[in-house]
Amino acid sequence: MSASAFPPPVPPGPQVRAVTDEFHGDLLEISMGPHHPSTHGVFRMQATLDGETVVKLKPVFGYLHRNHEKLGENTSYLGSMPYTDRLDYFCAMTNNWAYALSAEKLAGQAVPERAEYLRVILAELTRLLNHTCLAGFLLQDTGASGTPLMYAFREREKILDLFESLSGSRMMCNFQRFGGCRTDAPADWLARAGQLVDGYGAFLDEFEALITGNEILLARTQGVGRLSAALAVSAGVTGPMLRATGVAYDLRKVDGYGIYPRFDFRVPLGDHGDTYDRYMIRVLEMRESIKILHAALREIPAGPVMDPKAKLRGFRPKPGEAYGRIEGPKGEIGFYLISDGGANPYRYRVRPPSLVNLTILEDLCLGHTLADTVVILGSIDIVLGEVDR
Amino acid sequence: METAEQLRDRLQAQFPAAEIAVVPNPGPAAQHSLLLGAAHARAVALFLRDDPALALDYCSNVTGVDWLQAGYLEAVYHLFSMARPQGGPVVIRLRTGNRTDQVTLPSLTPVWRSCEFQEREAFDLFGIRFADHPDLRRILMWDEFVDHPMRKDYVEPDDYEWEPTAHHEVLAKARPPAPAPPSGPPEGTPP
Amino acid sequence: MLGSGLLQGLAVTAKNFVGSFHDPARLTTTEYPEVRTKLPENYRNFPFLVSENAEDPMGTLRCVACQICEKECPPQCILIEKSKDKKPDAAGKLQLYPAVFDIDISVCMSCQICVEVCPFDAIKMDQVFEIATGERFNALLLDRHGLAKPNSYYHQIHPAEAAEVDARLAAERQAAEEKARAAAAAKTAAAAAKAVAAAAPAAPPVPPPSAAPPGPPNPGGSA
Amino acid sequence: MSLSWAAGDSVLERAPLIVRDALTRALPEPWRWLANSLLAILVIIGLAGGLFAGLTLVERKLLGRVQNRPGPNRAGPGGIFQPIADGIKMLTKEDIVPRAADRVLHFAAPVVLLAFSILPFAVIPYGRRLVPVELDAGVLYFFAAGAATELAVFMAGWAGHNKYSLLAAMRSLAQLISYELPLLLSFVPVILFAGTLSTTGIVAAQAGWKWGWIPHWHVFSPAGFAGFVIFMIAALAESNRSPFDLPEAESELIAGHLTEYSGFKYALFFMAEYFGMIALSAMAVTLFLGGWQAPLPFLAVIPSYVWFAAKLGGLLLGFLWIRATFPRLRLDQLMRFAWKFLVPLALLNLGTAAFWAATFEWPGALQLVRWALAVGLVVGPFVLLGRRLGAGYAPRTYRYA
Repeated sequence: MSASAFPPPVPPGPQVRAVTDEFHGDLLEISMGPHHPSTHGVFRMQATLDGETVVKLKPVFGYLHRNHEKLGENTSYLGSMPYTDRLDYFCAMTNNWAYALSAEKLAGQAVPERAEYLRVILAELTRLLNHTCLAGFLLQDTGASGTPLMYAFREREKILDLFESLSGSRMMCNFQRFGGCRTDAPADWLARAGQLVDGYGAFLDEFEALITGNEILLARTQGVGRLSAALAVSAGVTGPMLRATGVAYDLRKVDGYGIYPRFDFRVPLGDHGDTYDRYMIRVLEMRESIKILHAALREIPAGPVMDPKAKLRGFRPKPGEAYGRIEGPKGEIGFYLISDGGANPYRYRVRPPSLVNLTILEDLCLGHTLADTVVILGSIDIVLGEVDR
Repeated sequence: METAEQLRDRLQAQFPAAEIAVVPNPGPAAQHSLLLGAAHARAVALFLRDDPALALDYCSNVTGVDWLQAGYLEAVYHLFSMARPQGGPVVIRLRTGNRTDQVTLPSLTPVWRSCEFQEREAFDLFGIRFADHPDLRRILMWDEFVDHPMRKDYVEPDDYEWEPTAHHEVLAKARPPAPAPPSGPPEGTPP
Repeated sequence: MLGSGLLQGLAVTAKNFVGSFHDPARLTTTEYPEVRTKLPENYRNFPFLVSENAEDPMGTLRCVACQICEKECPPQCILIEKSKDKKPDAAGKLQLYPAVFDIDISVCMSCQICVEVCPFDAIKMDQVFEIATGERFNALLLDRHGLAKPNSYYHQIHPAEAAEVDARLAAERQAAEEKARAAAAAKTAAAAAKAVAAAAPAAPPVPPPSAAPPGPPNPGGSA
Repeated sequence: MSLSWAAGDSVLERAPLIVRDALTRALPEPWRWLANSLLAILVIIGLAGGLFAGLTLVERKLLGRVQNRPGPNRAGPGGIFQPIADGIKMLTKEDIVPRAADRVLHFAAPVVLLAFSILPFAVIPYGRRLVPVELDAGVLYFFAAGAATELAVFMAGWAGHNKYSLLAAMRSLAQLISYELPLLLSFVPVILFAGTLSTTGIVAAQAGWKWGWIPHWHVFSPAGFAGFVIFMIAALAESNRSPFDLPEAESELIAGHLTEYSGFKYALFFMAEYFGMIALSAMAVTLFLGGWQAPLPFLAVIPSYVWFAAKLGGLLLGFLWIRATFPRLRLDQLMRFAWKFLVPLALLNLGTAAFWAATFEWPGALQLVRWALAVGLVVGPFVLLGRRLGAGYAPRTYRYA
């Protein structure tokens, strides 16, 4: 992308503020959450309504806060790995990878070829899983009586079964290690994964037939929660949300971490930055993920999955620091590690895409109705385990 | 992408009065960082964002670090460019005077909106005060909480379960040989 | 035309409704208590301690109370106290054993790190998941009696892995045995040479090597 | 119940009346009338209640099947006792009244709602001789009684003193009043064709078959078909069913006006919602689908009430099918849909109906012209208004970096 095509940075701050006057009567303050069916967890939005129009909305966090970073500093490098599963519990595999990548950067640890392929396969499966579920949740938020969500969960179940037979656990995979993966795939695992990937396109077709052309969905999502590219960049929004605004920034292309440069895939871009674009970008990304998965499953070489020099216990990187990041399904998931040469990291920081993407929640919701708030929040795709850490 | 030294020299030429130093990173990652003096940090940050060669329009990660031995807190910003997406992070660090009363740093939220919640988090967990932050409140801990739990010298409460609610009575009933409830609130919670 | 998307959606739901009567891919529920899916071999939930012999689980625990898992456990749910005395292990070597080995499975997060770091293959992941209990304080704190399960059980739930572990252990034991035998042989040879060289009749006899006779080789488990 | 049976009716056709007469024969004449009426009320409440119970089960089963799961199947064989289990659960639940609630309204709302939602059943002709109350303006009575439920929904929303409930109450008032209009306009063509407001008269007007196999149901005329579709859409909205379930939009307003209700009061709301849905479907059958008339002459041996039940069941399944598929509209879109689409269409449909009625006598080939014109009058506005309504909303194509 050329620099000239890029919008200039905008001053921060919500762009629209509805003004109310005496004529419109009292404003209604309403606390959506922490117990609310569609806040996707224990999240609270302190909203002020004029009729049903949102004039102010402050997100309130911390109901799920367990000081993940302090836990990380009080346990060994290896000991933090299972905790990363619990950040964004939909995307344990990518969280694992982001953490392993950062630690490998910190220690200068190499990763064998087969493990890189496995990581790509797992990350793309996670992307399928996350985006499928997100589509289901988003449609649930628009009021579809569970049907899209159940179809999404039907497919998610198949991916979770794969994860379970590989890592032993469906969601808390704890699979990546510094210098490779914990175990090699079981004998028929790659074939099963191939079967799943082969069938996924058909599922997406059916899912789209169910809902993508639905006039009610179009009316509910198009033009709702419009995000400008400039604001998205300034607010550090990443992932499908950013690309829905038309900014081509996909870490798989930009950083080319792992072995992503070997794969041929495209990055879909939206032009409107509204909820519909955010939904569609995810659907299109899934189709690209299927391409990557096909290639990766075809080309995966034999060999060890763990670097022989890697040590499981006693991982003590030399003093220094590293910031590693990957393109998680929700955006840039990064880990910032500072080592003082000890067995525990001196500083262990998670850069949570969900939290940073929420920065613009108020900007998106202002001027929209309460019903749209729910849909906009759904389209941001947050997991509170990661927001609150 | 310029090296940290080149960048330091260029910035120094642009802002002769500013204190800018390179903090080397001895580890294999070799992500060296720039230490900025608090006085000129906002101007330097604006320059970094708007300089066409750098175009660091994207502030990815903001966090605090507590250097207990050295006796100061640090705010670390990881900058990338979406307009010119290549190269690793440009890391800038701001240091407070000490860990007790001189903990104010300039907020970079006016430069990068993405700092809004992350600076709030650094304030909440490390106690770094960001001047000119639009909404500097606690974000993860509750408003009445008094300490900063990510500091290295933070003392954990001895009983996380203890809450001054009716829940406690239920808990006591559920456990027949109930241990005596704590006589006062644990450290860190308000009375 | 307005409504075509709606009709398309209705067609999809109708297809799924009809499909649920004849297509197993469209009726995916497994009705759990009656029907059980086969757990994948890698499935894990809580750890157990491997004992060589089902009749004497406490006497044949592989665990030597080295406390590595206790140190590495991220949520710190393991408590180990070393024994005061030693017992011979499967290879016949005298080892410590855990006098106390508690795992609080209400704290355990099933991460499997204890299994990975154990150098003795003494702790493995179980697959029993129906452990709900009405007593939340003590019933979830498992001691070594509750944790011990025989090697044959390990073979049952993780056949491939267990076979590999057994082969490795057997090889190690054999190597240790051979080494001990060689050492003993060398020692006796050296002693004999010494005795011959010194030819001193008053020299005390060399004590037998400390390695006890090898225990019953039982790599395949007790059952 | 109306009259006695005619001579031509089969025994099966007369069965309900025979049973009734057998039960009340012993009573003296003035009492017999009262007993007959009470019996009719009991039967209607029993049948409606049973249908409600069955419908909840069918709905859950159907939703389950659509969503690739078996649905409730634990209570009894295939889950058939699930409604009973639900009823017991609802009855044994604690009835919570919030401290800040208006206790009188909080109690009255479900009762009023249920009472008004039962009233419309009085004028539905369930079979050839089965009309509980023979009113000359039965249709007017039906909609007047049905409209009173709006009051109860607003009462429920207000009584809880809950912000979500209040929002839901405002939503439901706006929605119900807006959709009254297309609902009422949509069946005016039927009144025009039948020339009567009596429900039995309307059914009678749909008797007979053209060429021996096309029934004279109103839905088989262009204006009648348009009216039927508009009626069904408005009926969805009137009975708070998806995709118009805004008052209890669970993803936005928790449970809307039901947020502060629990236990049996909650169940009463549910019952009233289903009664409304059943009553509106029954009315749609009466107005557009020939009531209890058989679709083909030789099928008339099957008793009329069976045909009525079959048609009613079909429409109810349609309600469920729609619920299983569609997302929910937003309030402003709902309003726009009513006022800018349904109301103009319904008004234009009056013209089409007038044309259709006036040209009834056109001979032979002109009948084709009549059909073409009438269909054009229905489809043209639909396409044009639909285009305006959907302006700005379209599937998009995406570019790649």
